[in-house]
Amino acid sequence: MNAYDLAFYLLAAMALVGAAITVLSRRLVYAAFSLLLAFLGVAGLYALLAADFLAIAQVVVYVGGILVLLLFGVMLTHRIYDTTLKSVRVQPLLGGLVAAGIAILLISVAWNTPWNTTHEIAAEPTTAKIGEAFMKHYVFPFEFVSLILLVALIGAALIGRSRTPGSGNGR
Amino acid sequence: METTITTYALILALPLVAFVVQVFFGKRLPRGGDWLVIGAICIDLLLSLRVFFGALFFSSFAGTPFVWNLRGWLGDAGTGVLALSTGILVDNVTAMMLVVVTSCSTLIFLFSTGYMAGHRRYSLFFAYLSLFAFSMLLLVLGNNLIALFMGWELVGLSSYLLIGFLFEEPVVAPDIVPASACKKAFITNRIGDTGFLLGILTLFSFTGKIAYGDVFEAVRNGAFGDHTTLLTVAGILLFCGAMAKSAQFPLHVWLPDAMAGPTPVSALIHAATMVAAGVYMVARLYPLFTPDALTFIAYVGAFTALFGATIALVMNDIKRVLAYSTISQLGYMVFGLGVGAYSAGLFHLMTHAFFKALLFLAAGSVIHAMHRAYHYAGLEWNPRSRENDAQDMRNMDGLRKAMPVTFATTAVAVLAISGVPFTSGFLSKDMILGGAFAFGFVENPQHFLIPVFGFAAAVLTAFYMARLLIMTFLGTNRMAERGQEALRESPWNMTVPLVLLAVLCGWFWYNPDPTTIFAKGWVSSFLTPPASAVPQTLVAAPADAHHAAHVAAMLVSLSCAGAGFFAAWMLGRRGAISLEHWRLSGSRVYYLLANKYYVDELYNRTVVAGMVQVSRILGWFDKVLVDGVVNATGRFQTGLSELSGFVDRYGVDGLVNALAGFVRDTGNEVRQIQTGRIQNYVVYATVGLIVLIVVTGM
Amino acid sequence: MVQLPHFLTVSALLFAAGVFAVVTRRNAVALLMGVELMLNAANLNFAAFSRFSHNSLDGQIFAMLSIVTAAAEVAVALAIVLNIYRNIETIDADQAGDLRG
Amino acid sequence: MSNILSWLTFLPLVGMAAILVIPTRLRKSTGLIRYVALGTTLGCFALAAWLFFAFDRSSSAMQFVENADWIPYFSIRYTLGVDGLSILMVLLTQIIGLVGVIASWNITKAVKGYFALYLLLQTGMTGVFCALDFVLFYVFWEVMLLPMYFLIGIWGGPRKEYAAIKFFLYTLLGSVLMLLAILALYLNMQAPSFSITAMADPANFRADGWLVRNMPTWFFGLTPKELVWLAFFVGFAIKIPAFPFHTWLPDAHVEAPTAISVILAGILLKMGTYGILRVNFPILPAETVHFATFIAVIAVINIVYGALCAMAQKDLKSLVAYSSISHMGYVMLGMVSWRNEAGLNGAVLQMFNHGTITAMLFLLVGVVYDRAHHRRIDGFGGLWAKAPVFSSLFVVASMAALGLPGLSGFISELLVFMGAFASHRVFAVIASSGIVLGAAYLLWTIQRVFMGPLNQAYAEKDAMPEISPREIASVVPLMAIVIVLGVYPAPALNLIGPTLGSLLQTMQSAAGAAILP
Repeated sequence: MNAYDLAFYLLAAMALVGAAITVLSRRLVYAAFSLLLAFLGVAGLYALLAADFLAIAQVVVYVGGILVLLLFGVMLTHRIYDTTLKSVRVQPLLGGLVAAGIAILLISVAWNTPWNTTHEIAAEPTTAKIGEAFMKHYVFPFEFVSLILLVALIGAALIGRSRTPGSGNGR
Repeated sequence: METTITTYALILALPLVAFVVQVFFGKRLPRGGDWLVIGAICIDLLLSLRVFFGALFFSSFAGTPFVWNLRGWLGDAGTGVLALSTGILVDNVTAMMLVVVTSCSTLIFLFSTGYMAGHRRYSLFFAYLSLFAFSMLLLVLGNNLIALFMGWELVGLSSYLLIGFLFEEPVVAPDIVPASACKKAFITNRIGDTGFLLGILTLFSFTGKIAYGDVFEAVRNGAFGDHTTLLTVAGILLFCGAMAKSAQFPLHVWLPDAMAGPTPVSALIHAATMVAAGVYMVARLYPLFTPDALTFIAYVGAFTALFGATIALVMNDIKRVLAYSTISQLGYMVFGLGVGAYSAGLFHLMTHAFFKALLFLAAGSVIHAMHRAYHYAGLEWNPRSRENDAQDMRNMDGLRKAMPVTFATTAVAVLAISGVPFTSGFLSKDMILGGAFAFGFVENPQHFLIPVFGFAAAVLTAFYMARLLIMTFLGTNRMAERGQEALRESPWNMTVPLVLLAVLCGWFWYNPDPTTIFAKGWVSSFLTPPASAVPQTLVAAPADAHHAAHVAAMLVSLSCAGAGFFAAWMLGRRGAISLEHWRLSGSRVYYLLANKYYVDELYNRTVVAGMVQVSRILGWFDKVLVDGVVNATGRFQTGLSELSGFVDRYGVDGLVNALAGFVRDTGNEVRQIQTGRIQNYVVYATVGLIVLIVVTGM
Repeated sequence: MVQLPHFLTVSALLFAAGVFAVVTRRNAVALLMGVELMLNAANLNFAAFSRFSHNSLDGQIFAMLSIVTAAAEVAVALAIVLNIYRNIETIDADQAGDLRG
Repeated sequence: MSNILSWLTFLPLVGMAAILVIPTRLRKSTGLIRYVALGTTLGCFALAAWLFFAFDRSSSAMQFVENADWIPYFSIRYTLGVDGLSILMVLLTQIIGLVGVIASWNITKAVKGYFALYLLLQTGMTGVFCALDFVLFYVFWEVMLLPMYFLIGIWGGPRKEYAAIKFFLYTLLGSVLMLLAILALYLNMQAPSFSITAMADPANFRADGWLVRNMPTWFFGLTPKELVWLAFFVGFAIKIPAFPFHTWLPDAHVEAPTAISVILAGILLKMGTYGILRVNFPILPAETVHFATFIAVIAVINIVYGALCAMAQKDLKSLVAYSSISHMGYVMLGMVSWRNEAGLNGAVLQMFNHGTITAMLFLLVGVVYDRAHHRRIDGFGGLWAKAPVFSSLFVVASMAALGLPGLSGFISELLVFMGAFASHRVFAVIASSGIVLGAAYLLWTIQRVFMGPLNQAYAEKDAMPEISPREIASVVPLMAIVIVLGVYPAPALNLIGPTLGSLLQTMQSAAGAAILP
């Protein structure tokens, strides 16, 4: 077991524990913070996979953006004095079975498939290459997704806008 | 003196326009628009007089009548039925009729302004009168059978409307209900008209023509060939129309009831003009009548003359007496034509129009006065008794002092109708009786009954007319003091027509020689009988035969009139002129006459009741049997369908239902899955995915 | 030696956790968290395949795009959730049935 | 205006579509719907007026013909056209349609549906009179049937369901027979065609077909042609309605709303006689001659029996309904009188005149019903004093119905008699009793309803209000036509003359020596 493996297991455990708490915790705030843990673990795994830019992006976007957003969502939709802030679980047995089924299936696929893998190409910084790819080969998806992001942000702002009685004819 | 179509178009149009204006605007016009109607008819009278004098003095129609055709009336087709045209024909007969109609109308319209004053449908009354004048003129002026028939039915309509004018009154005289009297008149006339129409159709089917001249021509040229019997039948069918319109037995029943109309109407329509239309029609179609048909006509006329006179003997209602008198006089005209005294019949039409109109108007004047008196005295008429009945002669007596003009003019008319020398009636009646005398006693002794009936009727006429005069005007009035105060002469617009009509009852208008021995007057040369179109006509009575019979007939008829007057005078002297003692004696003859020979009862029990009964039975038949069959068929089919429905429901449908039930139950089970919760769907999708992968992976 | 299947296993477990959350949670925000977990699992797969096969960058690029899309999705979804909450005072996904046919 | 007939036929359909898109929630939508219907019928009326003036009166041929493929596989064509036989009916349809809308103004129940169905009905009626292809004819015939069913069944009186079903079943039976007959003709054509005009030419039939060979069949020994003739005749006779198929009529009339009664009597009945003249006469002339006496007998029964039944009626509407039966008898009597032109011309003119006159009577009965809410003849009395204008109109309409000269009914009845007396003398004489009976039941009705002392039920001031201007407006156009044609019938007779002349020649040559003297 080398350092790489150790790092993997640690990071994998971090992500999976975070995910498990997110899923199982009945308190939303706990779930949100453990989700942070899971995201950070995944970011670490990205780093292990020589995807340095991706790892940074994961941290910045997910941890910095999405998670904060989710936390806002939690806080805004529950009153402060609502001490429970609990999320009720339904049909846990069925869900567990389904999740287990999916996990078993995917894991068996992962282990039983003869992956056509190449070995140990040296890791090198990817940022510049990714930038180049976005600007050249993937320029259209890049622009497209940025547009989507823009539209989604405007849309979200519009939907989420608080309507005061004076601001229109709304109900 | 040439006349143009403009004259006749004007004559026809004026009353029509007056009618239309009256109907729509009458109420809004000053005086209810009576001046409009009277003005129209006055102009008509002037135009008619011009036509008449042109014919009389300048012989404008000698040989060639005025004919005008309206082409393209039915259509523009060149041949066949649709090429038939209508039009106007004017000859001496027409000219005379025009004058009679318009002059009577003018005077009676004038009289109506007094008689109908204050009635709430005053303007409508004049509208109807104007409609009548138009229809009557159309009848007279038409040049073909269809136009004659149209005018014929239209006068029937105006008669209907005017008889029913007082429709809201439950009863206007004993037993007379306006609402049913007008219906009776129309339907009775319709029966006659149907015969008339069939006669027209017979003529048309043989000749293919409708214009008088064309029809005569075709018949003369043998359109009927050997079917002379059919020609006779056609004549009798045509005469059916005259029987109804001129109230000849057995279709006379409507005329006495027609007295339900206001008295001027009775005078104009049911005495002077319309009822004479039948006579006019017989005269107009004279060439078509075969000897057999004419004999039939003569018998009907003679019988009616006597029949009407006998009933008139015992009537107490003044208008009823005059109504039966009219029936009787019309009988005179008809049998005059029947026996070949063509000009005499038409002459009597004219003189009768004036003196009968006068009698009716005088009666109207009397009734008017009586009404006013009763009203003033606060006496009400109870329809169930004769007490306070303004039309009952037994309540009158001695009106001559209060109503001198009415009395004097009535006396003139009574003399005229009885055939007393120096009156118009003497001249015309004498001519008819002379013709009948020659026909029945000289030429055809087997038909002796015709003159016998005629002379008998003359006796009775003199009697009942004298009775009318005595009961109404002579003696002393027995009305209550208060009523007597109110009894007075009618206003000028009612008396002037009386006087004018009385003047027209003089002899001098018709013949300067009151005896007709030395001069025959203009009538016999003006109204010469047309040449017969019938193949073998009855040998026309030679003029001298008529003339030979003339003096004898005159003597007989004079003694007849004298006998009648004498009898009336005798009874009057004994105070028995009201015939009350006869009634009280319970004589069967009296009751037979007073009940008008029970003809009405006979019709009501047989024809009317029969028709109503048949219609009830057929109505029941239709509802129960014909419709019943339909409904039974329907019910049978409903049963069939129910049977098949049963099989369907429990046989065929059972299977289907079982299947459907299975599907439904399964569906109910499966339905549980559809929760609408998205998470369940995720589960299903995932499970499905797993199963799919596992299965394909294996 | 950590190889591709190890990464895939982690990804599978993350995904299963995400599915479990999506299936069992009633709270809309928690649901969203599950969805994010599933997305992360997918991104992890992208990165892993990218690393172990010819070291091409395509997988990473896809993952990038996916992250951005997820960001957009979360933004919109949260806005909707907020709106629902404002209107019906709950974010229980079962209760928001107004649009159910 | 080459498509005038299509316009005329389908304009009501356009109006119907317009009515259907008017939302009922709209304020004043009822008024809008009414005015759309009125506008549509007015438009039809204007087109009809144009047609009247543009029609060539000297020709006996089909005019304004439109001919197009419709279903080429079965040789079904879209053929429209009018000749002297149908022009009067087309005009009548537009007039009655217009009048009916005015009379429907007081409908308040489901106004939208009512007028939509009403306009659909008008399309069907106009189409029947214009169609020259049997399939088209049949389609229009059925199109007319359905709205009628609903109009009686929904807007009718107390027994509306019974009446509507009865009407529907009767007419359906008729149309089924008609369809069979149409197919029989079609299957025997040399070149497949449903054209009514083509079928009038015997050369177009297959010489070896069973129809032309015409051997007696097992069915009472009747030949195929006679069977086809009878099938058509029964189909049409139900519509006339001829005795004994008439019992749907009084029920339908009594239950139907006023305007629908008007259409029923004014137009639908004419389709029966129109069909016989259009189909039976030119296509099967020899059989028509064979059955002429039979028709005449039915005609006389209709006249006398209808009149006597009318006298027994206690309900004003059923009285008018039975009088329709009686008057349609004149049409049948006239159309089998071939000695001269009068019979056929009289028959077609009588169809038109009866349409206007009976429509008038039904309108006026509707007026009195609206006020009194009953129609019992004995339940009135003395109304003349209360409502003089209304009463005068009713009397004029009655006079027209009983054939008073000066009004149009007289001319047509006279022509019928002029024809019938020459051809069927005995029947004409029996039928002439209808003149007296007609006067009897109508005058008796007038006496009981309008004359005599005022019925105390209506003595109050506003118990029997005078006829309203709208109601007058619905009656007056018809009355004007009745009076004008009564005084001067040439405008109508000129339209129909040439066509009927050639039809008469067909019949005379078919009848041969049997009919000519």
